Amino acid sequence: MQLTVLAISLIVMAFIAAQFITAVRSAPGTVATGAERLRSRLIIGLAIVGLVVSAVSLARWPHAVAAKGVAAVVNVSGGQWYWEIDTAQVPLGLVVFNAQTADVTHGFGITDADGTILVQTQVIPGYVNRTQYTFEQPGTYRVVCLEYCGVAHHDMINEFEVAAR
Amino acid sequence: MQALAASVAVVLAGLAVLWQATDGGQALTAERARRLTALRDMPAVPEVVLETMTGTPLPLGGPTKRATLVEFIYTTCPTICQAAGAEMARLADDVRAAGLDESVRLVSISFDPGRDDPDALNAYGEGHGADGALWTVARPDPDDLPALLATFGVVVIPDRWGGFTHNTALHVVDAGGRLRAIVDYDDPAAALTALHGVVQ
Amino acid sequence: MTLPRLSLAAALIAAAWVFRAPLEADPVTHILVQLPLLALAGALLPGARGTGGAWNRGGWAMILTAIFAMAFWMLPRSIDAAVSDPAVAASKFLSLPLLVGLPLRLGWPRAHPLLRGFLKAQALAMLGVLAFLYTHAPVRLCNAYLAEDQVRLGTGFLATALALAVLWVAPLLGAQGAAAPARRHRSVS
Amino acid sequence: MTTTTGAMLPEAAYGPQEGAVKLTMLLGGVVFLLMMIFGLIMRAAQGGMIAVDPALFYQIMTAHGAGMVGTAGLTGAAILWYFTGRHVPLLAGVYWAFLGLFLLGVVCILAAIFLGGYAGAWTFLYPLPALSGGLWGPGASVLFLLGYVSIGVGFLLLHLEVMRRLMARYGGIGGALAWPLAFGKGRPEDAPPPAVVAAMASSVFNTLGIVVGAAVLVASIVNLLVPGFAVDALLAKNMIFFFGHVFINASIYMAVIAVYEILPEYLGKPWKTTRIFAIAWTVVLVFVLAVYPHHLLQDVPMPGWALAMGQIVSYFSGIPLIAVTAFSLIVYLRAADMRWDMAAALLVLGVAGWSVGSVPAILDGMIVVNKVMHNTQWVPGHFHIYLLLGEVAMAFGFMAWLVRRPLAADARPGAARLSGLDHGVFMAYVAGGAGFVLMFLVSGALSVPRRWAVHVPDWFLQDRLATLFAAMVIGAALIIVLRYTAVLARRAE
Repeated sequence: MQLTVLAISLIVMAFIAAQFITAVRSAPGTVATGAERLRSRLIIGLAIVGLVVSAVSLARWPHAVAAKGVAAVVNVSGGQWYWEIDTAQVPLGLVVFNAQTADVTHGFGITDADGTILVQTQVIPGYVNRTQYTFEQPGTYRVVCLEYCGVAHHDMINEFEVAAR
Repeated sequence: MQALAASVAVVLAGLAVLWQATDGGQALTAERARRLTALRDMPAVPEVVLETMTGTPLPLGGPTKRATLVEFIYTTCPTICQAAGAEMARLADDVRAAGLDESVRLVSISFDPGRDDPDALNAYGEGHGADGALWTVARPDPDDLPALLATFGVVVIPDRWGGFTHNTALHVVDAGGRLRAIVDYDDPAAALTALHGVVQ
Repeated sequence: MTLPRLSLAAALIAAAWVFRAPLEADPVTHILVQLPLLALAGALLPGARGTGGAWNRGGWAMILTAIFAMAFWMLPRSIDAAVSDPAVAASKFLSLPLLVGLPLRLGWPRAHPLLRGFLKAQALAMLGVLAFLYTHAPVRLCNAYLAEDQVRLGTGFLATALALAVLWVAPLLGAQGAAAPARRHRSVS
Repeated sequence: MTTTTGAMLPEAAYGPQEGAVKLTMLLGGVVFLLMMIFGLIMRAAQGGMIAVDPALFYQIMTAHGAGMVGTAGLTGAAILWYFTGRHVPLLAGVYWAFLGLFLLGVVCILAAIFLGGYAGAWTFLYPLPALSGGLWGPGASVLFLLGYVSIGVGFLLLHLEVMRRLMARYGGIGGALAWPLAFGKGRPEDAPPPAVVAAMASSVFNTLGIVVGAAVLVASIVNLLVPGFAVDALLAKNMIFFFGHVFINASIYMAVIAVYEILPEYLGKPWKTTRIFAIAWTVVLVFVLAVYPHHLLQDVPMPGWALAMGQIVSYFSGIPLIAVTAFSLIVYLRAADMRWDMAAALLVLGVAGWSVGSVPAILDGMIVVNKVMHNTQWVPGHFHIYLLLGEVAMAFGFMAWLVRRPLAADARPGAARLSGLDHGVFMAYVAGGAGFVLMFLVSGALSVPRRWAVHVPDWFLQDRLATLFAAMVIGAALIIVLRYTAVLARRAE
């Protein structure tokens, strides 16, 4: 996911940068014919891409939390500067996390053993912040803090095990 | 120049008024103000005679043998007075534990004497564990009530459900009949400290 | 000119007095209706001779007077006293017209447009803060009013801020732009 | 009738307080440099090249954030003031008050951080300023927030003066935003110049941001002094990010005025207010105010519609930028016989960097992407593109223009290119900047969290390369600022 986003990003960025570079290097007096028509097409094109991407990416609400088929509900509590997880053993499959904070805002992030972020949610004081993830691989997963919360923010790390079936 | 002088004069006068109106920036609310008044002016409590839960008269105000801790209640109160009653019971225990039961008495005064007859007072007192000796529940004569509330700075307003809302607190009256301190109803430690301060 | 305004001012004060019981029964009407009514009455009073003098240049002295008087009436303590103490109640009926409404009338037109804009922005932010204070206070701020009335008052402050924002900004939108070019051309080149 | 466009006025029609603006830019340049050094220190510390105590790291981080955002705003406002002053007379005292209040705010903020130990980040996310875990007291937080209040009051005064004059001259807010042209029968030749439209739009939204900011700042201060006044954390976050988002955006939208006003001198033709330009700026005005929820995409208690709006508006905000400002510039550049100097190069870089930076921003603005990219280094990655290579480039370009050599009267067509030192400095800035932001983006894609004082060795490579690139940028920026200072000093003699 992340690397795909990086690739798409770099390609489009390079394309835009190239437009500027060629414009800067173009021979003086290159009169743009039909620039306004091109601009209209650009606006319409960008708008269509925007509508399609918005529709596709929001059709399934990304923050939806399943009510059925949940393998486990895990309660997580963050505080300066620790994570408390109410179970050390999490089953495979769809797991719902209820994240709460004892003090300031934290960022509840789960990474796999390689440190790749799988899912995250902000942990806002006074709210139960719910998110879900489907674990397909057993193993050790880490919980990190992704919202700056004070001097030991980077030390707010805990782990849990996803058990094989 | 004149404009500057006038503006400076207005600012100075304005600050003086605000300083005065807030007791030197200490009290923005009436609740805070009455607590300051108790500490600073020690107003005399009107000399009235209350009728207690056992039907016996109880003088309030003027020289007494013991310092008095006063709270205001009404027995038909559904919520906060019940909590306050529980706090008062705890405080009574604390007073005993501190060995102050000879020099201090606790009185819950009803500001609804019309409805709170001795039977109601008794029921309330027994409900919360008032023994009638260290801690008793009482009502004033309806004619004495306004002066009593005014001295303590207690404001009673009707709520939307036929009951009352009032600024609940614990009031410490010394043996000389003067109001010496007002503390939060749920802060027995502060009440105990204040009692210690007036019985010495 | 003077007489109708005077009588209107008197009528407003009279209304605020006659209906004080129902108005003061609810903090929302007490603070957001009765107090502005009294200030408005003061704004209708004719200015005394000499208020355009050097001492009132830029309107600073008068506007500061109004600000301090308003600050006094923003104290929850003053509101409580206005309900319970007849002397304070009387001073309310005097000070709001004479120390808020009238000075604002005498100072505002003389104030620099920038000061006026700043005060308007300040008023909006301040109403926002009051809205926060009255909806979030952990205790009752006025002994004379219920906690839920306090929250309603906070919401009322917010509504007032929004209404004032619309009232102040809407006339500025006016794309009288169509008429403007003539002026623009003259001054640009 | 053909030369009524304000952009073509060779010199100021009114006195735009040139001295005060030049002083501001000097100040801005120096603070930018200092804050860049702070940035370098942080990257070097993350790369394990130097040891920095986490408490100090987070203080530096707080200073870097507040300092960069504030200085971006300061330089943007100086540009806004300078060029608005070409079209309407402005009150000099207001600018001095703005500058004075800004400096007062800076003193408060620096004292709060380095004397009081405040390290609650520039976003003062409630309730972190009140719950420091023992690292700083409420006094330091209050001082920090009061610094913001002071700066906010200064900006408010500045924008009020700008809006007041523009409204009086161009017929209300709508007139200055060229609404008759955008939505009515107005003719392009009657429309206000682009600088006026941009100045009005950015002043309107920045004023709104500041009013909301003032409310949340005072609420936070009250909470610090009387902890019983608890704020709803989500509401506070909404207000803070509305304020912060609008403020940093305003700094870019103000800085782009320099592009509209200066580049025509090089392009040889005016930047015109067209119908599409007028519509674009009104759209920008609405979008800047509506898009802030894209900072809260991981705040699941938020209403879904707000987050969806954040994502959608985030994307569509790119269209006025790409299809209007960037597109027009590219068309102008193709047609123009440019004589390049540092000013022109940096201003074009500013628009390019801003446009390029919108791409990773838009991607991060999608909830599905945000779920794995939010609060990784992807975030500083994207905003450093449109700040370092956007706003700051525009500000440096404006500085270079303020001390430019007079344009040669007999410039040969196409002959004047960047040469010698200029070329080297510019290239170092671009390459250093590009490499620096690329390291952030790569780290972000590799799930490196942002705002961590301590990194694991797996991440050192990007951290160290970034430190190198940062040093390159600082070297280039140092020369730009030194040359600006030297010319100012020489002319002052």
